[in-house]
Amino acid sequence: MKKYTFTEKKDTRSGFGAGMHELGQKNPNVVALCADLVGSLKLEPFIKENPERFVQCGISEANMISVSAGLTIGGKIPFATTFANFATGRVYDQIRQSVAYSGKNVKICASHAGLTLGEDGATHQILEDIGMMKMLPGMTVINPCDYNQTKAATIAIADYDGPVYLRFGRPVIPIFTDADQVFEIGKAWMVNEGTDVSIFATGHMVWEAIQAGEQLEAEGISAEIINIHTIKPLDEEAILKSIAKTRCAVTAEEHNRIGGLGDSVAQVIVKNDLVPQEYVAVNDSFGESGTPAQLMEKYGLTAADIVAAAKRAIAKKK
Amino acid sequence: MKKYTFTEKKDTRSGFGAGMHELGQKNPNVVALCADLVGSLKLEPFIKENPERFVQCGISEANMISVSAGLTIGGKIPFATTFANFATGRVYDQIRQSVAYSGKNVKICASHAGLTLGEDGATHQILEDIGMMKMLPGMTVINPCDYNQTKAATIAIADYDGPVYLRFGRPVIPIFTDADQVFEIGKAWMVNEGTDVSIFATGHMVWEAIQAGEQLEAEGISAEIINIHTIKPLDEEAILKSIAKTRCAVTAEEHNRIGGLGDSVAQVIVKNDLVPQEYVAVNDSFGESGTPAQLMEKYGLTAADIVAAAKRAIAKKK
Amino acid sequence: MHDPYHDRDSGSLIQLYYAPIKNNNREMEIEQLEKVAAQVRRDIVRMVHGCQSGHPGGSLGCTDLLVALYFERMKLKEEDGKPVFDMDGKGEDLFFLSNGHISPLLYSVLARKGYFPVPELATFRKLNSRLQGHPTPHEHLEGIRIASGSLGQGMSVAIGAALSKKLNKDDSLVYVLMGDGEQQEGQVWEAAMFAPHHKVDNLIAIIDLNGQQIDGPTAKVMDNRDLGAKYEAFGWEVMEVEEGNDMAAVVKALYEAKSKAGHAKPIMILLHTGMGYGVDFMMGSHKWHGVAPNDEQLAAALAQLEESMGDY
Amino acid sequence: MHDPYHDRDSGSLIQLYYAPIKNNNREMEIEQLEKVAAQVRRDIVRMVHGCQSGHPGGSLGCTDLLVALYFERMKLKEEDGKPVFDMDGKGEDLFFLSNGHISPLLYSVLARKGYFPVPELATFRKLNSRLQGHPTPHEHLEGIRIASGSLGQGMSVAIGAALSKKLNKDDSLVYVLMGDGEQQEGQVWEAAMFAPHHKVDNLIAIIDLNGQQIDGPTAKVMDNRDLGAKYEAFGWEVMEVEEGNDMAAVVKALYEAKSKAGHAKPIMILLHTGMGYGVDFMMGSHKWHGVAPNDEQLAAALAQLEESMGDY
Ligand SMILES: Cc1ncc(C[n+]2csc(CCOP(=O)(O)OP(=O)(O)O)c2C)c(N)n1
Ligand SMILES: Cc1ncc(C[n+]2csc(CCOP(=O)(O)OP(=O)(O)O)c2C)c(N)n1
Ligand SMILES: [Mg+2]
Ligand SMILES: [Mg+2]
Repeated sequence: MKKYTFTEKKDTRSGFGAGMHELGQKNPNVVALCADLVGSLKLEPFIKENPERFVQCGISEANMISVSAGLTIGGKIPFATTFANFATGRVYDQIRQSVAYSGKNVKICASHAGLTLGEDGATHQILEDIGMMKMLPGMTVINPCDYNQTKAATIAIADYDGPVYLRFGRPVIPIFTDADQVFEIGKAWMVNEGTDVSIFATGHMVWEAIQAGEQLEAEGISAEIINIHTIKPLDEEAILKSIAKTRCAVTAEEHNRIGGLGDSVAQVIVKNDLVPQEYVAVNDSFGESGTPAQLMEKYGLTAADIVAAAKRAIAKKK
Repeated sequence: MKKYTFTEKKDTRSGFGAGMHELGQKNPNVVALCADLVGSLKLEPFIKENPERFVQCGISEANMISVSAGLTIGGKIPFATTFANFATGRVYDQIRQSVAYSGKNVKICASHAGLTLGEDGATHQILEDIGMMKMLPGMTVINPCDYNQTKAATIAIADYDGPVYLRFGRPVIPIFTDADQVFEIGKAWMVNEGTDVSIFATGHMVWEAIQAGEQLEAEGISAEIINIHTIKPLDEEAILKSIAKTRCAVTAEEHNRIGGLGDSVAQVIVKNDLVPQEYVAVNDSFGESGTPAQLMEKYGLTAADIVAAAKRAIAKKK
Repeated sequence: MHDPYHDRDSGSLIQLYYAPIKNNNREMEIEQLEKVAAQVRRDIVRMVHGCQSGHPGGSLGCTDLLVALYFERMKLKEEDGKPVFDMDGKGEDLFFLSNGHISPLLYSVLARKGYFPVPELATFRKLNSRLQGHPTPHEHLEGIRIASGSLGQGMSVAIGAALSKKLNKDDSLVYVLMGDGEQQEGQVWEAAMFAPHHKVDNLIAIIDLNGQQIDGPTAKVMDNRDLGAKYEAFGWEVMEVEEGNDMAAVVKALYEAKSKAGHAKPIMILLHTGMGYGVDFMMGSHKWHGVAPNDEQLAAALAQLEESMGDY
Repeated sequence: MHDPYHDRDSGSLIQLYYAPIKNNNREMEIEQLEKVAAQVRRDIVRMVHGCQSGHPGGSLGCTDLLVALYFERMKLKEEDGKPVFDMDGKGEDLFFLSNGHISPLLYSVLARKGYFPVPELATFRKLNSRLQGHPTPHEHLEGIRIASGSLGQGMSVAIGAALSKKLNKDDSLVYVLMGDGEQQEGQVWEAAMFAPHHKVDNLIAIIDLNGQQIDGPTAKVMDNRDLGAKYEAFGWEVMEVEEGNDMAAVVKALYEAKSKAGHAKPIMILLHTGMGYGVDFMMGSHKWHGVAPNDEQLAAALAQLEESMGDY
């Protein structure tokens, strides 16, 4: 089993900001838009160097999405940014018509996804954004696992021609992937090979999964850990290959149990290869105020929850 | 096997209109709202008799949803009505905050769901509404199968205290359920018992499932057909009982394959009892203009598609 | 900035239009545009009749505007006298239809202008057609750059395209048409606030002020009152055109609007039209917002409209 | 309809307020309200300090308004001198907070008024608290009728509640507070169009005109210009109050607003406030929109605010 360590913790939104900074320098077509949340999205370095390529939209998210769609006409690559709730649920119809159905090269970049934005509470803690975005035909849905991967994904999506939803967050979390990684859209990343259970994790739950993997190893259980950073298109091949070996699955995500990665994997399973699956996700409830760590624990999103789920899954194997 | 016949075809939205008409007479707290689509929603009889309890909102769906939430304060039971696309994707954040999270007694009633609105095309043909609404904690999601059931559901939800999404449509389809039925929220309806395959259908796909059941019977295959009119809360017990017997499942819905009834059933399966499942649904694409019948055929939503899916599911049984 | 008298659009139906109101050629030119408009109106009623669905009312009302735009006003990329479509539309004027339900009008104008074969109009709203109920680039129909149909989004899209032009140092213009009922959508007012703030002065927006929407007169359904006062309060340069179905008045208004471009403000034309204009029994009522004529009604309608360019 | 001088609200802090400006009692009464406001401001800075998050700026700026509303102006259901909360709020005035981020203000006012125990303020934004980051009825906190936090929705909710009152023949009023940055949300303008059309004249809306939002001055981020002209163009009765942090001026304005109720138009008060008002180093800058003071800053802030009702 590979060991993962970290020296530093950072928020994934800062990885986005760093990626935008780099994109600003190397791709003259990249335009950033924001709805009165420049600081939260870490856009300052981009704006400082490219003031003419930043569009402040004020608190008008619907307009921002459709303006982005318009900007693609003429060859711009708009990155429309705000909190995940306002980047999806507030503007779903706009994304659907002006971006997805119109096939526009818009990157919807969403910070503060999930519970771990913390104290602001449930009105801001969207747990349904992955579900919404993955239902849109043609939409690519990416949820990277740490600062470095978020930065790499930000840069990668500028080169991909098509609508993308990129999700990241506010809490500081370990950086454990390579700084110089190349992000490959749609290709699951084998974090650790194993034989007893497949853990499919996304976002910062990948780190929790790694922790869980170590605990399981200590108990003599070999967990295969796969980072599903791209939820759509889903790397079904990687999933099927893994469960063919381990014969049971756990999915781990900071999202509602309904509609997220778990259901994407379940669909693959019931169609192709029947193995028991356990969900680590928020159990169909709204979140609440609290610190990220408190919320992860209260809502069952820790390494310990993954360990328990893995054992349940293994116990259900035929 | 029970035989179902019909003498008449009607659109389910007219069932809604009839239900509203009746509610207008018997429940003084019911208020109807609409966003410039009174005729499409069949609200004229209600409005004629209760003009003071109708609120025309114009083409302002977001405002309509939040006004509805406000109306509950003081004891009103608002029925907010428009096309399914504008009743969900256009106003998701409003529903989320002012209705679902606030726990308000608002009924969101959506016509023209799915492909079968026909000629207007993809911008209007929402195939993701069930997925969106079922991700909201506390939301009840109902998709009745014919005129009579829609009418009964409309009346039933007025007596239930909590947020409801009621989905119906434009095409005229056979009326095959009882005119005097009592609609029980959350209780799946056993349409036909069988032993070889479970067909879980919702909305007007139930009629297609019945047709499929007859064709299968002619080929010596016994299909159990269950009407999942309530997608949330899901009648997991009915599903588990059925698959325990048949050992394979088909789901049939006029919705994207991603995020709908199919994924709800898959989640039950992977967690509880592993049986192969086949999806009859739109294969992650937008719709297009055409007649309802043409679209049902092109997008694989006919009885024949269910028959084929059933056979595939049976072939996968261990 | 833009001088309306020195940026003649190449390849338009009429060779020159130097606009001094009493120019002798002018009346002839207007007459030709009117002929195009009559044919487009024929197309519209035939299209909605052909599939027994769609929206004739708004389409007929805005015909003069769209014909004036595409056949006279807009600078369009052409080769050998035929328009050439590419998505980016650099160096040419762009038009966006926000009230996508009046698609038959747009399709007819695009086909008659030469973007795609006129016979394709017969596929409108039918299975496997590129002429979807509401316009979409999803089916790669030449001339369409964005999907519309869900109301309220088009002005924002047009603003984005206008900003793109500014970034590209492209001084052509962006036009967008909206409905008056559509003004009830909040997103329209987000865009209305945005455009003056960002000095989007290469944008000419037009509202089809027909006073009608699906459930009845706009004043009854949801009165949006004096839209001119509203847009002025939001910081727009507002023009009101009383005769939106008089070709000469429309062309003149479009010249005037263009002369106002480049002066730090977006431009709004409130265009008074008659819903169903050109077909007597369809005129002035919301009843024909989205209803197709039957055979008899079609015949009655066609009898009022000159077949000037040959029916498809 | 409503006579502001003959509908005294029972159980308010001050027994009577017959408003002739020079009444001798008045200054004393205003002084008492100011004392409440000082305590509320103490609560606000202590709450955001306690959890090291939340929004002091807007909260401090709107303190005078909310104290005036809850302690003087609103007709509230009470028993034995204590407010009684029920969700339907029939027969009482209702208040909705659309800019939900200034929750510390609302929580403090509700607690100080007696809706729930003052010590519960210490749980603000902490795990398992009823005092969520943004107000919500989800946790059954007395005094909260709707969730807010996602901006732009509150005026629509208030309109719904006002319509409900009309249907119930309940002639009490509905108040709603919004931010000025929040005016950039399109839904606000849907509501702005709706209320005059439906003659929602039992609604008094207030905009916190502090000229600031997260990314800077509103005029720079997305200029929404003369909001008075906008609301007038939308059909509202508009009042502008220059001194939104002067308790006497606020109370007077609320009387005046109430006197305008029942005249077929919704009422809008543009309330000029200072973001961070009452704590010198927080005043007038967007920097304190959503930042918590550290220990030192807390001490400096508290030194400027009288502890008039006892800290929690
Ligand atoms: C967001 C949205 N809501 C509702 C509709 C349904 N709808 C289509 S056209 C229309 C009326 C539009 O009125 P107006 O803009 O005045 O156009 P006109 O009827 O004059 O052509 C409505 C409500 C829609 N297409 N999009
Ligand atoms: C729909 C939505 N978009 C964005 C935000 C994030 N946000 C919270 S407060 C705020 C600024 C609000 O400005 P204003 O209304 O002027 O309030 P003030 O800063 O003056 O308190 C923003 C953008 C939000 N809460 N809701
Ligand atoms: Mg109109
Ligand atoms: Mg402000």
